[in-house]
Amino acid sequence: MENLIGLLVAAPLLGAAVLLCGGRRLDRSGPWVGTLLAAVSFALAVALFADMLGRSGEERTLTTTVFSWVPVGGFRADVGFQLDQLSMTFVLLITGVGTLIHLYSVGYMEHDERRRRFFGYLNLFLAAMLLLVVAGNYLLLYVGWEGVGLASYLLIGFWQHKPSAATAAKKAFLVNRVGDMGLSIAIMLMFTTFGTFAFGPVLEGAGQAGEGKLTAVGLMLLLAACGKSAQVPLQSWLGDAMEGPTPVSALIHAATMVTAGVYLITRSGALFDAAPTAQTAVVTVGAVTLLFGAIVGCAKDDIKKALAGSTMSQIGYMILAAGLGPVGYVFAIMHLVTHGFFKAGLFLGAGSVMHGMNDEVDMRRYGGLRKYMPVTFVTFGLGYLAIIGFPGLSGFFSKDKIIEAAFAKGGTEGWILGGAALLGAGITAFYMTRVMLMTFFGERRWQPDADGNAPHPHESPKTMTVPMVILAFGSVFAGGLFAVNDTFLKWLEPVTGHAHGNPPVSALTVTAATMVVLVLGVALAWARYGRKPVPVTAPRGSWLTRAARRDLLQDDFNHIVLVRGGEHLTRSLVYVDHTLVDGVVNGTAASVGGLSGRMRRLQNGYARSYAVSMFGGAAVLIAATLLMRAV
Amino acid sequence: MSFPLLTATAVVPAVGAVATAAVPAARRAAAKWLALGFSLATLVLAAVQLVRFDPDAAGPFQLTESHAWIKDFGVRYELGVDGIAVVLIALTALLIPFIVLAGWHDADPLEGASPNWRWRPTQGFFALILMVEAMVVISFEATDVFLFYLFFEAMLIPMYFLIGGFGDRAGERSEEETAAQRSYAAVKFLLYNLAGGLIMMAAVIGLYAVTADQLGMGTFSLQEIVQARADGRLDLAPAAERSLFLGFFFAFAVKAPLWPLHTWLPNAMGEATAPVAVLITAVVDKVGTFAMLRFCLQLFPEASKWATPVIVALALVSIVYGALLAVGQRDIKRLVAYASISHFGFIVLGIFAMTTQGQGGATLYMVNHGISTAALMLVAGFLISRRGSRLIADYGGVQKVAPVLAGTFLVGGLATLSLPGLAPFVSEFLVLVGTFSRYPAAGIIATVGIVLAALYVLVLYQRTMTGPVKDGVRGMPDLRVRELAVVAPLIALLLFLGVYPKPLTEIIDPAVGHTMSQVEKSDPKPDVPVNEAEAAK
Amino acid sequence: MNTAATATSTGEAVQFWILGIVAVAGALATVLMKKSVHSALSLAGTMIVLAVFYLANGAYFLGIVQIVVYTGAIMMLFLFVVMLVGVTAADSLKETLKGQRWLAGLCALGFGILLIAGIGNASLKEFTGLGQANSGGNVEGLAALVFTKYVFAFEITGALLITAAVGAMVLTHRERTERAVTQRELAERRVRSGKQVPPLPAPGVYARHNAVDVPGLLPDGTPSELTVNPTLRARGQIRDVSGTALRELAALEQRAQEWREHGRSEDAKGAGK
Amino acid sequence: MNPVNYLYLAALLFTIGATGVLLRRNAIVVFMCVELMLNACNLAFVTFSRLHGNLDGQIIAFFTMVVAAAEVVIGLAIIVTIFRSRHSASVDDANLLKL
Repeated sequence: MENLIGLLVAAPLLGAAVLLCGGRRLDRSGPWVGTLLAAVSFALAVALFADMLGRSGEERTLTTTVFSWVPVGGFRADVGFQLDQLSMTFVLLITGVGTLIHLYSVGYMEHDERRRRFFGYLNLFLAAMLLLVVAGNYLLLYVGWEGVGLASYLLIGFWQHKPSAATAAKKAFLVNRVGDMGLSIAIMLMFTTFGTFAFGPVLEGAGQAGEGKLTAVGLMLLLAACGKSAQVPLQSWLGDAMEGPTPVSALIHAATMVTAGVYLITRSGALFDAAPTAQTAVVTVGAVTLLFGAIVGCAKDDIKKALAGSTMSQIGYMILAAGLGPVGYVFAIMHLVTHGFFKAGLFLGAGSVMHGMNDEVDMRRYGGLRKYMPVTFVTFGLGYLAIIGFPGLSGFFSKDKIIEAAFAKGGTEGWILGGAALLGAGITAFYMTRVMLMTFFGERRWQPDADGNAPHPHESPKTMTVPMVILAFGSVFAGGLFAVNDTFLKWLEPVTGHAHGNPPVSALTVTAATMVVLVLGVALAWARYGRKPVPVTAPRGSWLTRAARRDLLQDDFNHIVLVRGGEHLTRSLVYVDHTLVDGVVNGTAASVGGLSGRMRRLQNGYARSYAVSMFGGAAVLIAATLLMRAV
Repeated sequence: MSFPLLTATAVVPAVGAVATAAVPAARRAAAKWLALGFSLATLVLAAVQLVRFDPDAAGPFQLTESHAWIKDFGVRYELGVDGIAVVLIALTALLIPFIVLAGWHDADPLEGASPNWRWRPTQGFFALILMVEAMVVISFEATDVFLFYLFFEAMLIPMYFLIGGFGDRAGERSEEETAAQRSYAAVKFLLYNLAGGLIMMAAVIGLYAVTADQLGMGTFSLQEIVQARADGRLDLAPAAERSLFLGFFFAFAVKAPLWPLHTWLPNAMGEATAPVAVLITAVVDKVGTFAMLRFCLQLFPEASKWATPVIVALALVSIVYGALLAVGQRDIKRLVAYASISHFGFIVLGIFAMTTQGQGGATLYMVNHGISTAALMLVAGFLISRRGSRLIADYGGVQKVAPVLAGTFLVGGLATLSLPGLAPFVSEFLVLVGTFSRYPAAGIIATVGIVLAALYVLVLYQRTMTGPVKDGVRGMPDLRVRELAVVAPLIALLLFLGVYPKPLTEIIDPAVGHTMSQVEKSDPKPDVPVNEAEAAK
Repeated sequence: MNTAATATSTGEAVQFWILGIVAVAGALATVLMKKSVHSALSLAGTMIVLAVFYLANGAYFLGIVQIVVYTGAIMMLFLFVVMLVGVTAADSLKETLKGQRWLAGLCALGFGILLIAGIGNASLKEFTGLGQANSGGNVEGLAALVFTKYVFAFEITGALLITAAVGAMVLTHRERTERAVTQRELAERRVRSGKQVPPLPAPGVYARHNAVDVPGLLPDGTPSELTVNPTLRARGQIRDVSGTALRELAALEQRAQEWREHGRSEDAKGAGK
Repeated sequence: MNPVNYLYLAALLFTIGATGVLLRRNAIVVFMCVELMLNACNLAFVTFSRLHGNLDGQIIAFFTMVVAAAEVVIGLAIIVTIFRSRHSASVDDANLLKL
């Protein structure tokens, strides 16, 4: 069974290799090859899952060492895998959703002549993401971590001829690099602390290490998570990442990659449990981000950007939960999975809408699309209900638990966090309803574009709708499935451990509060976008709206401080290098030249002056000999 | 006595150089094939070395050869390789064929140049490359300080002519201007390295004087001196040892190059043709860092430890400074040059971190940096040869017209920013870990270099390869077979060494251990030691 | 007789002091004289003095050779060349190189002082005369040495002399590459060139001044360059006559005037009687 | 009087000759000064041979004269040729060494 894990990663990797080096002859068959290999790894995942269910809770963890990777002195990095319930969950999510989205892309990208490469990149992403979750030590995890970064770079910038896309890709990679810096420092700290960075020893030895070091490790891991999962303050890349093709946004920037941060924190739970300070930092980041994302989501008119904001905020929930420690891990992952379903579904829906509206993204130019694309409408609607946490749908269960856990933190801290989570739920309801209304309800608002061809909305082909339907099912039932007699909790508990928090108020009260907030949010949205028609051109809006449209000015801050500052720094450095460092040398050279120029005057070409020097020389010689004799 | 393998490895390219130079002017192609043949022969010999080398052998050096040379000054013709040298020799022998192949047309008569600039001595170009190879190889092999110094310096002569004699097509600039720039770069290269070399010579003589004074008979033999120090027959006064150390280190720091002695590199790499630039940064400069490991640390361990803080600081400056300047460059080749300065900072940092990971990583870094820079620079060279301009601003949207070129360029770039899965990542991480475990602050500062690396690589890629297609780029041909034959193996190697560097680390490890024992340093112990069994899990 | 003496005869001393001064004077003159001819002559003088000193030192053969070869042959050769080369601007003693004079003076002073100091502290109190060496006659003694001990050097110097002779011939011999120009052609060239078609004007103004060094006067009384030999002009040996000639003319006329008036009064007297 | 005085005289003459070489521009005069120096040497040699009581010094002086003769012949020939080509006997005019 163990060697299947390797295959799990190898299959999509092979696909990537074949598709990227295959050359033009694969242009037609390429998409199907990619999809097939994704399906293969999904099949493998299922097989492993079945095998895992076969065994009892404790020995479900599979660890295997393929080969010794970098053995230098005391530094032993192996290519080894660890597959336990936690990673299994991810593997299933990744391969499952991944396969569906491959399928979807077959239809979505069929008119793009570079689609072979697109699928190559998708497979590359799958491989890297799988490596990330099945890695047996932090260094290998780091490999996957950067691998997904690369894949997302390639995919965001897939339409490279668009400068905006290229820039967005670069931005994403750079911001992620900052996070990766955190991860690598964390790994170094582990090495100096434990002499290794394999999961087993590190997590077991966590107790013995000094809290100071653990806090440092925790903060560094948090930094990494922030980068990958688009959490404040490293969230700025996610919005621009929407430049990529929609399937990419669905797979990478909604369902899987962005949740890697949650995985990292949950995986390193033992470290965080021993470092309360780090945990506080984590929950703070989570709470801030979930509000931040939600607020941004409310203001965006670009449907994908709105969804991106929502992604941010949902991941904020997960991080918050993960920061709560054993109380929250399970629910973090649970929300992650359900979110994987409905957010992927929502993005695919959005993609389908754009597909039908020839790539129009401005929701103010949609309206009343439910007539034109029923399937999309239904699936999108279900996803919508799921995300706002409509009772009975998956979002309801997972999110509700998180809010409870937040309250359960206890003390003012608990109240603040819980309040934030609750508020977040309300805002979620508001902006999702807004998206829903602006897109599918109201009267049609699109008109012919510059070169006069009006979009004529139509339903998308089967390859696109089928995955949407499947994902819709997931977003409806997954939550319930997990929730009934705590299946999911029992499944994960051996790995993450679990502690029942006792909220200051009863669970029912929390749920009720959530419902109230939810209704308020929906009602408010209806009042603003349902009752009266939506203006095609965005109104100026309040200062908050304007700020939110600009990602709460966070981008401007980056631009002014980092980009401008950096440019000035490099320019001045170039100048310094040229004038100062090089100038010193050239100055020396020049002075030597001048000196020799003067010396040259002695060679005036007059035999007589040469004779003088000879004569003087002779005199000196005599003097020398006399002195020699004298002494 | 057995077959003198080391001598052969150095002699073959030297003979090749002579033979190539002797080819009559009319038969240009013949000269090229001859050069390629000899470089491949050298590669075979280097491979034999790698096979015959036994990592677990007792002594520090293997395949040794030793003959009296200049008796009166105790100069011996002493060759020998340790794990570090043998790997670097392999790298050199591996890169030269690619350099020859990549420079196939770099010395042909210039089309479209005015008559007095058209002719270029093709035979000379390839002969010089082989000559450089021979000298580099022997300076990797020499265990006699004098012998090493001889070739360390002699290397400058062919390099000087390679830089000053052959450059890119003038492009927008006039031939006169290009020629002027070239000779400026060549002279700068020569002067910098000569200055370093002369100071080193003083130190070499000083070393001889000290040994002659204390051992009765002066010697240059590394092993002998190390041995004498070990059993206390030779003991240097701190002041003397430090000054000697500085003398050696200065020369190597110029060669490496370390901030602030770096400014010759961008000029040289900018003006020389891409293959020659690769020769400079991937092959010749390695001698400098290698010599730090072999001579500075082993001859003057105390002084090395004494100087470590300063050198680490300089290395950090190089890392960050080089990266920042790379970001600020407008010229592709100069950008790569500054990137190399940053990387050399990493290598020096690893060497002077005085940890197994640091030094092992540094050695591995030399190899990987050689390969990755070769990949990036050669592709850049192909790009430049197509457009006839080195300015980043002249390119754009290349990936649209030449996807393969763009792809290989990206891979080279990703290797330069040390993406996991490609070879440089392993070495860079080792260096970082090694540094961090001794100087955490330095480790963290160096990590900033990672981010900056991503910045300059991606900016370069974005500006040249993506976006709308520029006029000069339109209709640019994709990589030709010859060019692909150069790039593909390099990329394959990058991938392989990224996934499975064990073969190299196994050879390097014992040598590094030996060096560490010379310096009497051992790795810092972790706070919470976890037993190996668990670690292996 | 071979006893180490410490002093020479008083006669020789007197001779040394007198002739020594003459020699130094000659040497200085050689260096300082403006005209090379004078230098050559003063050098010859010095050499003769030296010859006398040779004789006084018992080098009879060399003394004679000195007079015959040096003063007789070499110096004459010098004079020949001086005549060949004639007078050039080089003869001026004005120094053209900056600081040359100071440096030369300084070096010379230092050199001389050091040399003399050197000789001074060499212990040469007494000397063995040449009595014994010259016992068989000076020339025979030299001959014995030249043909035995120094025979090789002798042969080689012979070769040297021959080489020198040949060399001199080679150097000074000028191959006539083009045919000699005939009188006719010269005349034609002169006419074609157009300036100074008639022969150059003769020197001299009046019958009383027709020496070669007296330039002819132009109508306005200024001397004409053409009428005197360029060499004389270069040497500055031209007698400037323009002024005197005019003055003499004026004087003559005045005298003539006086004579006329005087003569007239005489007549008047005579008529008065 | 001690014959050493001859040596002093020789030194004096030699110095004067050297100074002449340095000061005069006319090649012929320069040459004469060289001759003067040679003669000074000869005087020294002759004096030495007297001091030591053997004839070797005189032999050397003799050879010096021979060589001097040869040298003069060639030297003057050169001067004449130079004068022919450049119409000047000034050593400063033969300054092609000058950059």
